[in-house]
Amino acid sequence: MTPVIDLQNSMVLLGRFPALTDLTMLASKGEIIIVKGPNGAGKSTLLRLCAGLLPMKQGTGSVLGFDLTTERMSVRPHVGLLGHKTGLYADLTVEENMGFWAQISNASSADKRSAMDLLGLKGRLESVCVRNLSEGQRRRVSLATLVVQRPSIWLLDEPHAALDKEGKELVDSLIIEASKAGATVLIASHEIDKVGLNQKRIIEIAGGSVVSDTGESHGKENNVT
Amino acid sequence: MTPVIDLQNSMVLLGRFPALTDLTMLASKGEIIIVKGPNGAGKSTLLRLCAGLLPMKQGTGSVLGFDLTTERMSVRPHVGLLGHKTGLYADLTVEENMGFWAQISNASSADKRSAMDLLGLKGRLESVCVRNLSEGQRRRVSLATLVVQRPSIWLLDEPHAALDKEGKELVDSLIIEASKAGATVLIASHEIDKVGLNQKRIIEIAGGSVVSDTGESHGKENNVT
Amino acid sequence: MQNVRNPNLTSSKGTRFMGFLLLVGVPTLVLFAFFLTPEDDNMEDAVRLLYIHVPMAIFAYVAVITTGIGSIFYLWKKSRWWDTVAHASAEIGLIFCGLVLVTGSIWGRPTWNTWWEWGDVRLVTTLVLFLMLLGYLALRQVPANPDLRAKRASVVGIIVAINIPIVNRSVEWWENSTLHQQSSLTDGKLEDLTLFTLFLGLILAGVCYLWLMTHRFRVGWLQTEIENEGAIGVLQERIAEGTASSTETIIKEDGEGEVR
Amino acid sequence: MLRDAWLIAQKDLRIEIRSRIITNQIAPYTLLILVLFGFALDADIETLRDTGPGLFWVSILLVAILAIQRAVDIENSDSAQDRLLLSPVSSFSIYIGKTLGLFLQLLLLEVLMMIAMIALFDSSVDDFLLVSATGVIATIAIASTGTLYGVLATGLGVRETLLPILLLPVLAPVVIGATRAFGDAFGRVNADGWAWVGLLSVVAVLYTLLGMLAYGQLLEEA
Amino acid sequence: MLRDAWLIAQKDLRIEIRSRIITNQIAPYTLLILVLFGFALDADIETLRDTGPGLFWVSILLVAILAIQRAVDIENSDSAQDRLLLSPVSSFSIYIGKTLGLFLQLLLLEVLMMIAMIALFDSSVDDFLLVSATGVIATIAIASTGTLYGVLATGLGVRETLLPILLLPVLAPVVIGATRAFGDAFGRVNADGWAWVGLLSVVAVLYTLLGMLAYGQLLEEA
Ligand code: HEM
Ligand SMILES: Nc1ncnc2c1ncn2[C@@H]1O[C@H](COP(=O)(O)OP(=O)(O)OP(=O)(O)O)[C@@H](O)[C@H]1O
Ligand SMILES: Nc1ncnc2c1ncn2[C@@H]1O[C@H](COP(=O)(O)OP(=O)(O)OP(=O)(O)O)[C@@H](O)[C@H]1O
Ligand SMILES: [Mg+2]
Ligand SMILES: [Mg+2]
Repeated sequence: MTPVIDLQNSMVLLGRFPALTDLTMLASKGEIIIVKGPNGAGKSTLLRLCAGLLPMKQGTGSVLGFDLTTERMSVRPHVGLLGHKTGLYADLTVEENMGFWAQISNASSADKRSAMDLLGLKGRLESVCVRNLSEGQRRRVSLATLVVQRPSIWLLDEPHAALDKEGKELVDSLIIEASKAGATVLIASHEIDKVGLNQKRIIEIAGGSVVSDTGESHGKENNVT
Repeated sequence: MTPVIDLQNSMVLLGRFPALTDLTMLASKGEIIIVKGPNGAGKSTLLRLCAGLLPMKQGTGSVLGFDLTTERMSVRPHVGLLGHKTGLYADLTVEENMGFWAQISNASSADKRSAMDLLGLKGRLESVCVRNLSEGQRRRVSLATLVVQRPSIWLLDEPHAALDKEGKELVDSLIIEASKAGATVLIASHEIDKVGLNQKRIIEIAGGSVVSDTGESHGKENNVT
Repeated sequence: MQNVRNPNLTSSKGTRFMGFLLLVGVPTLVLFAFFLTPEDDNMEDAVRLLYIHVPMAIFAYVAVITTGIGSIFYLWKKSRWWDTVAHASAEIGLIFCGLVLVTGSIWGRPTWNTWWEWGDVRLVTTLVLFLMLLGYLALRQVPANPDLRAKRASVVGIIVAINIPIVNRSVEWWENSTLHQQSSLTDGKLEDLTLFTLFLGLILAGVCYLWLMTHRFRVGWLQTEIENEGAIGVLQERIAEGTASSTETIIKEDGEGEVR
Repeated sequence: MLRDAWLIAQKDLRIEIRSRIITNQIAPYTLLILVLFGFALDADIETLRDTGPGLFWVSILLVAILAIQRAVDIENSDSAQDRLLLSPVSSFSIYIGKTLGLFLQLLLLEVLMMIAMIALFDSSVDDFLLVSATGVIATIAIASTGTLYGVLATGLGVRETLLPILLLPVLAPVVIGATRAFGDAFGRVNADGWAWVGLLSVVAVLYTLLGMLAYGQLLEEA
Repeated sequence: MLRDAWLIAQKDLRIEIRSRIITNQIAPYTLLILVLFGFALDADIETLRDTGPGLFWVSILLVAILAIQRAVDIENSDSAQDRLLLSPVSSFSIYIGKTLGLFLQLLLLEVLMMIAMIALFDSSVDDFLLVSATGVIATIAIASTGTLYGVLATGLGVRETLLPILLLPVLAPVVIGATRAFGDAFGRVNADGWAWVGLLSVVAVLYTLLGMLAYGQLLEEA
């Protein structure tokens, strides 16, 4: 089986700055990988690279079998990215945002309902404009749109940020479920110890390349959960 | 001694929504208070109220002896607020942002330097536009402008968010130092267990009012650290 | 053009030769234009502007078309060479186009009794071209990611180049809304000497274009080169950031590197 | 594909309606521009009627720039655009959707402005069909180019000023053509309005095609 | 106090210079607006010269709206404004600083636009002092009102469109006055330019005072 994410000596420039210098990593189907590292190490950049949102300057890479240098566009529909920003329309209500993203992702309205219920977006919150939500509530809506999308690769940039305790646990269970369903999950986080996952692989990056990886061999053997 | 923050049955409306319903709390000089609660409980609203940025609809309150209904403007110069947003100028470099806020707060350029060093903003980062920083780096700059300001009340809205491990520890030590110097610190956070402070008071709010307070009596007796 | 041997200079044998040609050619042109050619029956001395106006116009076209071609090739091949060509050519195009406007206006004063005529299609389309070039160069000046900027500039560059046939054909398409000359070169109405001088002007404008182009290209190329050199330093610094963060793990990392 | 485009257009329109921008703000703005010109030109009614078509289209263009900026802002203020790129929607659909949303807004505005102009300047329409055709076709050209240039000028931190300087020269021919056609339709100029409409159609088709081709390229980068 | 104001103005100007907005974008934009009017009005040079002053001020007003939006954006895009409110700087200094920054930008623009107008429309200035006085005083009025209305229209999510509709009617008298004064200075109109300058001064002083008083109130709310 080919790995789901396969980066070889990737270099990515943001402006003129080499945010990733020489990064090599493999990820297989169903794997849960936590990416840690100091501020500015390149975690967010790595996730955006895997999403096909950034061009690779040097090196080779493929995601889901699509070449990152030539078929970047084809990767995109298969990944779900939760970034530092929420990607919601501030002037639309929670209900309307969810409706839009569900329709765009061809999800049924029952799926939409269940995602909203799961993330505690019911009752009065449905008709509040996203602009007026609290930080944590906004993150919840953002997560709900991701759940509706059912991507094959989940790229989560600090998914626990701004969430309350119950919310953080919810995210953990979401991740495990997604992985069980065969999705690969990449999590950039500073709260690794909080991520209550039993079986997890931790990649540490610094200065734009990998400095340690607890599951390197694991990844190579393509063990599938 | 009068309490630094004294809110009695405060009610705050955001739009038409009562974000704080009936909140009563006291805080004395040098105290460190952690405000926790579920998403949307009203933590950020409480901090903004204490900063004099929101009008109080009902109840009475005073901060540093200034009445919140009549002298809201006078409170403002004495508080430092780290919100969900960074309050920086995206088109200016780190150096320029720091320079501006230092001059505005009448801080010396040595103070500025030491704040920047403290938060790891040296070398190449100095001349990078804030727009291009990573999330954690931006938070660091925002914190540095706060350190330079030396307010008497620190209002920190999830100060640990987006920071790496070393950064989180740094924030804790900053808080302790500020408290030792006589400042009152209010921290809204979901990571209470991570806040490595020995002596801390935890106020839990939900639905816009206090549901529990470990230091209620403590606060009333006006113990000063 | 890619190999610039001495990075301190943007000149070479070729450019010095072109410079020499211009040094000799321009006085010759002045001699012919002002003294040897006759004045026009109804345009009098002003006709002498023909010898700059027309060559400038033609090579403004050439410059903008080069920008268009460079842009297309950049989008296709993603090569910095084409991007630099497109940029350099647009700058020269702007200068030439500006000169067309200026000489045209000066010429218009005695012949049409006005500096500018808003209803004239050729004048207006030329001005639009000038403004589009300004916009293109404004985009190129914006501080941003060079690749991103190059791509966007290319899209604009192509749209600017589409304008050329419109400027050129405008006099025929809207015959009755122009004061401006239709093509007179091809009708053979010009006297021999006038024609010769005009061709001399054309050749000189061509040399001038190539000359400026070579220099501007090399400057542009060196600029990116310098930036890239800076980038290598930044890269090393960045890699060091990683190695400094934890010395133990590096050893592990190196070990794994061999396995790969 | 067209369903996706319609979803996007619908969402944009809903946001605009939500903030009541068009009825409460853009419409008065267009009116204001007309009034302002009335003051500034200090002209008699005949001159105003003569210059009416020109003022109409210049004002529409200036308002269009505002509308384009808002359309881009909607996607960018919280990087919803990235989200869209990661959805199964094709860049073609995004382009059509954004253009459609803009087109409908501008068309509504034009109708309002036309009513205002007829009322204020006391103009009369000779050829109603010509006015409608010109309006629709010129608006297609403006909306399609606007959407393309909207993304082009975005993400550089200087959109507010870069957008107009890139866009206005490209749309100048459209303004000229539409002005002449309106001049004919209002019976103020002796021009062949339909010939100008023909020209406008060519431009509209050309710009729309170009937009479709280039939009994907630009989004790829983003 | 004035030091703080200058700090703020300096910061705004630095941001504008950083993005090379004025030289590379706003300046071409002013040129463009003039050209666009040239196209649209399709007028002979005499008419253009007559309407020149009016076009000048209408264009400046339109450009000013862009500049005001940017000035507000600078403070609001990452809620730097809250930060400013929590600093020891008085709202008075903030007001003066923002106004000063805007004033200097607009003044530069006017100079550029004046040059363009003289070149394009072939106008000639009879009374240079009158032109300068009118320019400076009208710009003070525009900048002071603009800064005030900038915050007024902010935080409602609809600034782009709300700002112009609030601002234009208030500045209409300024436009009229400045147009008449310019008309005199260019020798196109038989008006007493200096009387208009007097009127403009009254308006400028009034607006600035009002701004100083109201700005603090508005920020308090914010
Ligand atoms: C600002 C005013 C003017 C502008 C912008 C302008 C622009 C141009 C342009 C773009 C061309 C190149 C046309 C082509 O070959 O496709 C051209 C050619 C020419 N212009 Fe002008 N022009 C202006 C004024 C004048 C005046 C006042 C005259 C003389 C009465 C004049 C005479 C000519 C002639 C004779 C040619 C050569 C035409 C040919 O053989 O194709 N121009 N001008
Ligand atoms: N245009 C630029 N110029 C200079 N440096 C840049 C530029 N753009 C990005 N960078 C740098 O690239 C790095 C981006 O890192 P990235 O956002 O991936 O970090 P991260 O690991 O996600 O950090 P965080 O934990 O803070 O979110 C940062 O160090 C940033 O300073
Ligand atoms: N205009 C409005 N209409 C309705 N509800 C509103 C409005 N403005 C704010 N709210 C609600 O007020 C509350 C604001 O809470 P606040 O931002 O203080 O929460 P918080 O405790 O900081 O939450 P978090 O942990 O998510 O940051 C939220 O529940 C939000 O939905
Ligand atoms: Mg990050
Ligand atoms: Mg909050």
